[in-house]
Amino acid sequence: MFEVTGLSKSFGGLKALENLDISVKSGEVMGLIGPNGSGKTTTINLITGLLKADSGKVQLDGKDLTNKAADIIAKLGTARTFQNLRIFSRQTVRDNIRVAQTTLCKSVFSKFVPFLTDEERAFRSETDALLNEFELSHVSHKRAESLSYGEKKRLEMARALALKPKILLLDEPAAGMNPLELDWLAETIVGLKKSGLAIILVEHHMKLVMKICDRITVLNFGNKIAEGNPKEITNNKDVITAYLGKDHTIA
Amino acid sequence: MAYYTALFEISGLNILLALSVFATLMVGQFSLAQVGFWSIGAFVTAILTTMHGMPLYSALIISSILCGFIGLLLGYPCLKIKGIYLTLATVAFAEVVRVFFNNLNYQIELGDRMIGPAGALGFRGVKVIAAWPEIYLVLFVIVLLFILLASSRLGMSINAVREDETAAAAVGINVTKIKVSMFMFGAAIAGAGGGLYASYSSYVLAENFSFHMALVSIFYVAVGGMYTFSGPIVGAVVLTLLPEVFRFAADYRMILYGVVVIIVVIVFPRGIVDEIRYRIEQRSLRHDTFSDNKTHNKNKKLPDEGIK
Amino acid sequence: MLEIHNLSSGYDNIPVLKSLSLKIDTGNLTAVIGPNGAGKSTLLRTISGLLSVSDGSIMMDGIDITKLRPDEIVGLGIIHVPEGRMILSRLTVRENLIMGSFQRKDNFQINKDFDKVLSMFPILGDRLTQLGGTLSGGEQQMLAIGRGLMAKPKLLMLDEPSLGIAPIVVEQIFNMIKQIQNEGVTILMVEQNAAKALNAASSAYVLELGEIKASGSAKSLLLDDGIKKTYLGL
Amino acid sequence: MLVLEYAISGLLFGATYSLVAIGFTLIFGVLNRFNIAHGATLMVAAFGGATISILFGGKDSYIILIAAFFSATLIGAIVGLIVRQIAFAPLKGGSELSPFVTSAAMALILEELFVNLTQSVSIYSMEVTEFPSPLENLVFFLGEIYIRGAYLVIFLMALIIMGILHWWLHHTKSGLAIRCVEENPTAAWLMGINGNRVEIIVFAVASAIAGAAGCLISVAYGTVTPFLGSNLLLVSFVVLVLAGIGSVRGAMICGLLVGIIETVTAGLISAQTKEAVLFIILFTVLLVKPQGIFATSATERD
Repeated sequence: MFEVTGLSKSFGGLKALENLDISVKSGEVMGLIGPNGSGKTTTINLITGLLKADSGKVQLDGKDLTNKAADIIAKLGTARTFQNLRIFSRQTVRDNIRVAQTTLCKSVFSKFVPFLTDEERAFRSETDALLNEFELSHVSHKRAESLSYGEKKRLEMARALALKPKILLLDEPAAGMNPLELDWLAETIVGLKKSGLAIILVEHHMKLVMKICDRITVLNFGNKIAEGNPKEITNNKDVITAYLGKDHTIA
Repeated sequence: MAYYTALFEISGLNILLALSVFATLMVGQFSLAQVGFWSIGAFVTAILTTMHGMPLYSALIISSILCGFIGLLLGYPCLKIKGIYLTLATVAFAEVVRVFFNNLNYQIELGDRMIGPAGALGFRGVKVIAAWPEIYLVLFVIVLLFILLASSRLGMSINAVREDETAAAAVGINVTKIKVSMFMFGAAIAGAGGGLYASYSSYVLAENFSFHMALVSIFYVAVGGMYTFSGPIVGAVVLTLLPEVFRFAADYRMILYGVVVIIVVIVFPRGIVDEIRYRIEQRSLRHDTFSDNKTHNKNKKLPDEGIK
Repeated sequence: MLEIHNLSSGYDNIPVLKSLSLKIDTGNLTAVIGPNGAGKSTLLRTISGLLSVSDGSIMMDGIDITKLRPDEIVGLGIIHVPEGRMILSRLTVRENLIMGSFQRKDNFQINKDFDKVLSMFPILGDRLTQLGGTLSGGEQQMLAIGRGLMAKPKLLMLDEPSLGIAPIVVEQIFNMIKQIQNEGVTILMVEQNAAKALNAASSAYVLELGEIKASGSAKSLLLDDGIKKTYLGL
Repeated sequence: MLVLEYAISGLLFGATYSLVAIGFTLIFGVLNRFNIAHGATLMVAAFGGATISILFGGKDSYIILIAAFFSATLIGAIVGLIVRQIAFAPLKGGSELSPFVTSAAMALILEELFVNLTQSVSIYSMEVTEFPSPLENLVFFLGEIYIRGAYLVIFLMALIIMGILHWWLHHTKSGLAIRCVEENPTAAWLMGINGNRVEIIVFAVASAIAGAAGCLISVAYGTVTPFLGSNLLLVSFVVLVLAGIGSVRGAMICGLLVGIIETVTAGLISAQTKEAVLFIILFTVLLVKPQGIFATSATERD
């Protein structure tokens, strides 16, 4: 169970996020939507430790994550992707995934020495499995910078999963994807959800959000203005106003 | 023969300097402090071996540990400083070290004469106990460490930190620890290198470890390559031999040297080794669908900030 | 006035606009609406030359501007008031406005335009010696538009003029935009606030994922159910 | 009393540090890159000035001195443009290391060139080349305080240059364009400002100022050496950090401050300590307030 309570953040005088509560169970996809500047990415950055919250709490299975360092939060089971792709572009695809496994190393040997220990063997098969699942096996030896945009997006997700997280935060995974890739993305997210992962999905692509989210939280100007299942959200007056503007003249 | 041996030895020393710059650059820190550590290593080793009769390797180990520790003291606060400011802080450090040793008077009577650092006159008569075998033994050990780094998960983490600190932290890498460790590692290499230099050259003068030398140490890395450790090695060797090749130009050979550095950096922006490696990779990717030919002609004219 | 034909562009390897065509008539207020991430800002950045075109062409009054530099495009009278306003915070309000007329040489006319901008946005007149960074969001938006007007635009491109601004001020700004149009300036406006934009515009395009989903007169789009679908993903 | 005398001559001489640092900071502001060859540019210009003075008997003539000053300024601008063309223009993207290295190599080339020239050209001398000027023996007394005429002149000249620069940056369109590019290159392009042209103008102006500073400094010293520039470069690092990189106004004030600190420590303690004191200050400021002590929130850059 992943829980955020009373999370607030302001930059200068501007309140970027006010008193946000969200909770996600394992095996659930929570959509986080809202117009530009509504505080979605701020939320993700607060949860993952890139920003320090002014107040509020973040908990994962009872463990407190609030304002911990980003690497500690990652180790405790929170993985994320970024709005603007942040893969390690000079490293190979395989190494991008392997680097994420480093935190899981129990033996010092796997960290410092490139010998093939049992642990290393286990990691290797996990890497292969991830490469397979994300259709990256054929490019596993290539530097990540040479991948196509869609492949890079997949690699970023695979890397996040290599951490074996309990909760996955996806920041606009659909941006720039073509329809085929979108279908693949929807399928993958649903698959991950079925495997018991909790997922928070920040996304502009509403069709995708409505299709795969169990629940949706809508932010506007840093405040939660609605929460509910896709149907409830699309019929919510406040949400329509937030998205389309004040005059309700649009059919 | 002696001439070639000397070249070989100086190349080895310069490789150590280059590797020490590279070690900090591996985590994206662009440091001009290595000359300062080099200077500390040189004086400390000279004092230990010449004035206190310590064997070479013990003195080298003490020098590197000391430099590593100073690197820790310097590296921690420097984490707060980024980019160009960090570079300036490292310049300041190196300059303070230079001024310190330029004013250090610590002499003891040994036999019939006074020996030790004599302020601006430097330290004359350092015991000469290092030649190519010692230099290359130390170099071998350090290169071995780099090889281990390059193929281990730790090395991957280091590369990750260099490429994107935020993303590195997001996959659970302790960025602070890695950056400080690499800063220490670089300092320790310089400490050993400086010690070897002192024991090789017999005369240590603080003025020699100047801003000018710091710039040259950066040349090694920029010319050789800044992504894999073989780069700085190649760079140091090339730039050590270059003035010798240009002997025909007599007094103007250092100008030619400068010209070559500029040309190499323009033609091989990643450094010789990494640029060649990169081009080979690109060639093998040529058949891919990538829109290389559609590079953004307009963006090129814009400053970096223009295209976010 | 402006004709875009099969335009594709984006950032690095990320394609954003996909073979997009549109046309802006002289004197019109054209709105481009669409949800976040549709490529609206990318469209403006491409027209103004900040982003390069990977395919297609942009013609302004019969001149091909596809490969021109941003400053050359400004010289042709296409003025882009960017998203986030990009007020120069270390320059005073007066300096910001003056720099809007950077390429103009007709000093007499510049002074007249300066007075005109101040009469349109009187609040700026009170703030002339303040640094740009000290203005409120609404004031900055007015300054950004005022700065654009100082360039004597033929085509004024506004990127999200309502973003992050209090509703009352948004009202004011939209009135100003109408007034600017009435004075003969062609306007291309990109807006997330679809209802506001469609009420102000004469014609409009709906953008989604870098492609045009619908176009026509603003009135007809206001009555179109498809827009709501585009925005809310029904 | 002695302290006051040191402080005054430090203040007067410090104005040249301000000039050097201003040029450096202007280039950084627009390019976001350090021009390591800035010091070497200054040195070449100073040699240019010295040459005019030596050839035309500048020892007694103020007119020759003025001619030397303007030639140095012009030479500075030309060398600056050459540096830009060779060390900055050909670099596309790439790492931040590249322009650092190319400009440092440029500095090396210029220095070596003049080391050789001083050895082979007869009007120069191998160690230190003289810069004859009529100001050498000019001395004023302010009560009991001794002030060198040369210092007073360079101070006034520096103030005039800074005054003109300040006026240009704040009251002309071309000057304002530079401040626009400095703050937000994208906004500047959208206002119709050609960023590339601004870059060229900035290089020319900043290097011209460096040339002027080089001439003033070597007039004050009475000599010029090929290594004049690299020492001043290090001093201008200190000025820059105190001022906050990119802040022209800060550089003006901090140059004077550094001049005072330097002369007072050198006078009261020793010439050796002055460098240490400066760099310890530099280091401390970087750790405590990396954006510079004179930086306001509006001038902070990331």
